[in-house]
Amino acid sequence: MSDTLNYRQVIARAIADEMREDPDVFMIGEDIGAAGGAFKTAAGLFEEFGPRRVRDTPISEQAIVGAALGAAIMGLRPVAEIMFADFAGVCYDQIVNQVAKHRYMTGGQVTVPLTIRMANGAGTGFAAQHSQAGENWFLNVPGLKIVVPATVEDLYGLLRGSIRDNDPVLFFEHKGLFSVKGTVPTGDAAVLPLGVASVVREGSDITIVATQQMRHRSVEAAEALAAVGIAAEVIDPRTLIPFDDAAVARSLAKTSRLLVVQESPQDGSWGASLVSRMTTQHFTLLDAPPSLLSSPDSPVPYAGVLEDAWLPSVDAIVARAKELVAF
Amino acid sequence: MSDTLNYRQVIARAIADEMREDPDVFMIGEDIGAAGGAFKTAAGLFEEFGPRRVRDTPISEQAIVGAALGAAIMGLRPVAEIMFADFAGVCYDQIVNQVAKHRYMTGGQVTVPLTIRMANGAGTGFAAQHSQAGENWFLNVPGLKIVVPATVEDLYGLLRGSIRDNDPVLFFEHKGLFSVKGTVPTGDAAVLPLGVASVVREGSDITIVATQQMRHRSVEAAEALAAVGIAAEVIDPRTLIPFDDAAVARSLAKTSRLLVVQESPQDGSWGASLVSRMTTQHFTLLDAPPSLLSSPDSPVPYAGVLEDAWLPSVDAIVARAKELVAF
Amino acid sequence: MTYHPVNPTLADPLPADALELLRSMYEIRFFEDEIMGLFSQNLVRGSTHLCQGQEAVTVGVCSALSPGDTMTCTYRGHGAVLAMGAPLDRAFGEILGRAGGLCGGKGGSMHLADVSVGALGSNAIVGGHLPTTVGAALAASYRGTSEVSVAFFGDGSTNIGAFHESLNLASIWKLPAIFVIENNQYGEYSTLASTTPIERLSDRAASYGMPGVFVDGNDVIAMRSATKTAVERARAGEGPTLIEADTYRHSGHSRSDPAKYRPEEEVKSWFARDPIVQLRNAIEASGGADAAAEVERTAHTDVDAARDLALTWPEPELSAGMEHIYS
Amino acid sequence: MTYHPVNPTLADPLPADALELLRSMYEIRFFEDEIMGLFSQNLVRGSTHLCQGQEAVTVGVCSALSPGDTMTCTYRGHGAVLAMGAPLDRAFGEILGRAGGLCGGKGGSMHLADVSVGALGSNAIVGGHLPTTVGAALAASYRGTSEVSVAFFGDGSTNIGAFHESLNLASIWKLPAIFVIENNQYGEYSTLASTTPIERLSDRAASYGMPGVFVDGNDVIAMRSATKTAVERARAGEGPTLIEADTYRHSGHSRSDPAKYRPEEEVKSWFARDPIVQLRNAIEASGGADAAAEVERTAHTDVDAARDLALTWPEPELSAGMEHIYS
Ligand SMILES: Cc1ncc(C[n+]2csc(CCOP(=O)(O)OP(=O)(O)O)c2C)c(N)n1
Ligand SMILES: Cc1ncc(C[n+]2csc(CCOP(=O)(O)OP(=O)(O)O)c2C)c(N)n1
Ligand SMILES: [Mg+2]
Ligand SMILES: [Mg+2]
Repeated sequence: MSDTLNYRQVIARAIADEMREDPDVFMIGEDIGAAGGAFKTAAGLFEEFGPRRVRDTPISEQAIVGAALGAAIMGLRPVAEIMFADFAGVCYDQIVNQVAKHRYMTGGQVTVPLTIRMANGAGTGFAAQHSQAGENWFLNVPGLKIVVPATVEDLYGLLRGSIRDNDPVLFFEHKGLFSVKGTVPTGDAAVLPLGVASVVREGSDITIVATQQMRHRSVEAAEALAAVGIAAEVIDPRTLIPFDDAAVARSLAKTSRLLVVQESPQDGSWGASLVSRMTTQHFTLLDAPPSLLSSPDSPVPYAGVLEDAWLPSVDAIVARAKELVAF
Repeated sequence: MSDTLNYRQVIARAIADEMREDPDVFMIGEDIGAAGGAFKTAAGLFEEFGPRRVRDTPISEQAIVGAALGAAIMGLRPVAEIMFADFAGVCYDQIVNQVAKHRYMTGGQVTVPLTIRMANGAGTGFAAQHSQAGENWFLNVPGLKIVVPATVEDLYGLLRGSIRDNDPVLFFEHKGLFSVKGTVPTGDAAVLPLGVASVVREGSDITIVATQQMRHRSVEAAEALAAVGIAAEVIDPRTLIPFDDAAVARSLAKTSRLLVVQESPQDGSWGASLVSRMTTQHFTLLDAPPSLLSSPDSPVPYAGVLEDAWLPSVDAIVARAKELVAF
Repeated sequence: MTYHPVNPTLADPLPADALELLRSMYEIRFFEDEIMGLFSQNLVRGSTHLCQGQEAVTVGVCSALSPGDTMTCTYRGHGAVLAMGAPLDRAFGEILGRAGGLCGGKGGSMHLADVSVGALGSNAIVGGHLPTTVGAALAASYRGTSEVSVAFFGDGSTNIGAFHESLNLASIWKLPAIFVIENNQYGEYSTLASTTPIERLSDRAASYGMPGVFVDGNDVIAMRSATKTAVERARAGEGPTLIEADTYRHSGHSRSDPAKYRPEEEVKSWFARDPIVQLRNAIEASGGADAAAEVERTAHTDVDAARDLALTWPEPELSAGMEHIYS
Repeated sequence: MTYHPVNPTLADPLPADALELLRSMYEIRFFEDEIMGLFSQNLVRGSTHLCQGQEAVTVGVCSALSPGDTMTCTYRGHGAVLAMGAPLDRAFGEILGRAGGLCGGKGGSMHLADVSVGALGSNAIVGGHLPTTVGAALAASYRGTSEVSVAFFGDGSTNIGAFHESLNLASIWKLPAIFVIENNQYGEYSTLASTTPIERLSDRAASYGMPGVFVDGNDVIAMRSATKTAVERARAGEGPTLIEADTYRHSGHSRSDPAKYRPEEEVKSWFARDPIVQLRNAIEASGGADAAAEVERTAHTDVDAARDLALTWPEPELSAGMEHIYS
């Protein structure tokens, strides 16, 4: 049995399925109750589970994340919502200094089964403080897991997998993908483990690694490349920590060309980190320089022409891939 | 005329020299007044400049950084102190969403001549919440400059250069280097521009890039390597944003081997970013895989044996360099 | 501190510039009508947050300020920025993402700024700008000049950490800051009572040893009068004031919110107290009917003309995306 | 809310377990004497923050708790963790960085935790643990069980954002949390008056609609009594309480602070009110002189034995550094 839903809708579906199975799972966040969330990603949950399990908070992200941490330590499985990933800035200490380290600092006395969901990314005209690729703020902080689903199936399976995970998971839902549709199988089989990449499209000429919005653009680019005889393999890592390096290395063994596409500046990004890992650990697999197609080093601008230019386009991916294959 | 001072002492010297020259420069932070700062890095400033220009604050880093931002917009040149870099977590929003973006979001209506100083790094037994390499939290945020001095001369010159800079500068003072000594030339000639690497030691067999504590260990390693006939060039970029890529590329043209040494995990680090930039832009310069010698993916542990093992050692640098040269 | 009756009010003889206040409120009202229109034509990106119904707050407060005084506000900031004197056409231009916009199209609806009139920036992070206003006030205090700085923010924003830190710092340093709560009774969709365990937000002033004033926010004269008292106090070096303006937003939180969650009776009673209608009635009662009608008419014409002009402006050049990141 | 006299106090007949309280305070006092000794032998790393002089606060509060109740505290947390019942030897072991330490040597002095007795964690970020206590209280409320959670923190910590957010959230949800300010009159080196514009910190409770109680923090019976009232309230579902304990730290902020900034008279008067001496006097006055002397003696012996035992424990295996990051 399966349903067709969009990316936005499947969020509530995944949470509801976990909440039905496990009474320790609850939600905490701003306007997630009767309002169903700023993006309606919690629609229906309040009606089904009530105010005890779907908890509307004041505007106080430090308290939200920290309360979720305290509850997780005590054995519950909170699903906290930070409305936009950018707002992780106001609770950054709680995430990196408290949530990420509590287990370690106590020498393993506790586990922290906590999921923090955030709306991510650019492309929707929300400007510099509501459009960032939040995943890159947390890469250097051991203790966190980071999930970046691009499809309905992955979102469903990974969100359930994250809630079941006994470690803190930062779960990024891309605002630009809310209307992407997909088919949701019901049942536990759909639950996905963290740390397994998805080979979205096979190919032998070049390996393109991309997440979320850029994964979709990369698939489009791969189609265009196919038309000119270039077989691109598109890999979506789906989780950044842990990262399925082996999947990329396997692909490079075939293609020997690496193109990473991301919607953020280069420095401190997951893409740069991947390029670094692949070149330090799999240098001899590469027959051409690795390539990292990124956004320019600027905040996200508001105007449509500027924001469009800020995001790597399908054309830019195609062009970069051609260059690389021609190297 | 010059003085011998240590790294800890030269901080106050640099600030005092700027404060004497420019009445718009002032300090804001916790316990920096009569107490002279938690590390005594502000010793003497309160006595010379008084409470108007050396401003003790409540424990409220968001207000400290934000007030510095507001004052900078109004044309002053605040030098804010965040006691430990780790505490940047509690004011991360102010740094990344406000300070870094204010100029951009207003379309250039203001400049933000603001310096934020923080004590950085591991090795002194302060454990997980007081030992992080804070620079890696900010790499993905355009609008900030990042300075990581390793010596007395660099600290002096770059701190003055940062205060004079019209953009926001995050200035990291490494706790492990407080007792390092050096000679401070007085006068404007000592002021250093941001974005120029220092070639600490020349060599033709391998390029070692390292900052702060790891720069000193790398120099020690280079000496050991010299004894076995390996000529290592040691480069200290001194600023991470802007980064003097050209200096590294110049060196690679000689050595064709890159070893980056850093005291943090790999993902999201400046070292991984450098490896990525060098391999994507200067691939053909490399005759061996680039190498990134980092700390393991864990928080900083307290126990001495564990923290020592967490930090890349001189021996580890030597061993890695030998491997690389033998490739 | 509870209810502080503030005089004069609309019940008293009108001030000489009553028509100016009316004009300013009409401009904001019509400006936002047009923004809604442009939104539905897909000419505005992201989201937009109207302040219709709250015009008396910003117009009343800003009419008590002098040249050189500054102001920060939220994403719901069209009114505040216009009340400071930003030109209508460039405000339209910004929201339309045009090169001639206040911020060159890089800010958009949530980031209007016109530093030339003291509008230092609109912030999209709840509470994020309060520290900036503290800093602007600090600059005046530091220089010994007399400018005050006002921060506007919502009722929901009084629960976030930056509010607490900002008021505390401003008070301990007796800075010339004025904190104005636009209490429109709701956060995004949450009632005040559901997020805040006290009724009178101005009572929170007691925690910071500053006066807290509760004012009818739909009475422009009362708002101005309360602000004048706060301004005098600020300029006299006696420190900040917290003003709670009791008001209501006419529409939903943002363009995507039909605001169905509000009881019909409540909406009705607030619409009956429309701040513009109230001032206009008072003006008409004192014989100014014709003049008021003329003000309404010209405000309408001016807004339309400004909109039309802005619509002729080009989009930004692509190169603008990389300008104003650094100085 | 101002001074709330709390009964019974030391002036009244002593409770049956007075000797237990005395013993607990002596253990903390002697424990920290030993820590200082170990520090000067270079056996303790980083810094350490003694709570000597403040023992009545933690012992009084924790003696009012029941099994299952939880507690979070600061880097000045030796007393709180021991008062909850953590074993002396493993506390020594942790600060010595030994494998047998409470946290396996990974936490150190600033991060003592013994979750088995409800000591959820000591935090080195000012204010960082208040949200955790909110979460632990939330867990009880969620499950409908009766545990309360206490957070200890300093006077200076009442100015940071996390304090505000935590008290607000705990109050709006009527959570069984107790917030205990250990007002020892100073931040690091700053007096309360220099950072905080009000005199009675417990007055801040009014901002959150919760009771604020001001208690003689050197009177262990008064502390227990005030806590009992708060515990009853919490277990009855009536919500949190803010308790301000008036106390004094006998030494400087940390081992590097000789605390020269304190007026001699002030130090003298507080030492005259040493909480241990006061309780002992009361016990002696009621005929318990011998028993008290015996308690002192055995506390001393036990502390010494625990220290000696911990000193025999090995340092952690290097592999431990990579354990407990994830589950
Ligand atoms: C730190 C942060 N958290 C959450 C949001 C999302 N958000 C935007 S507006 C808003 C409600 C704000 O309510 P209030 O302060 O009353 O202002 P109003 O919108 O009513 O003017 C929220 C939660 C945000 N922008 N920033
Ligand atoms: C967010 C943050 N800012 C600053 C510090 C540095 N710091 C450690 S203790 C301290 C003073 C705290 O004073 P108080 O809250 O009164 O506690 P006390 O040390 O007196 O027990 C400061 C500023 C910190 N640890 N965390
Ligand atoms: Mg509101
Ligand atoms: Mg204190």
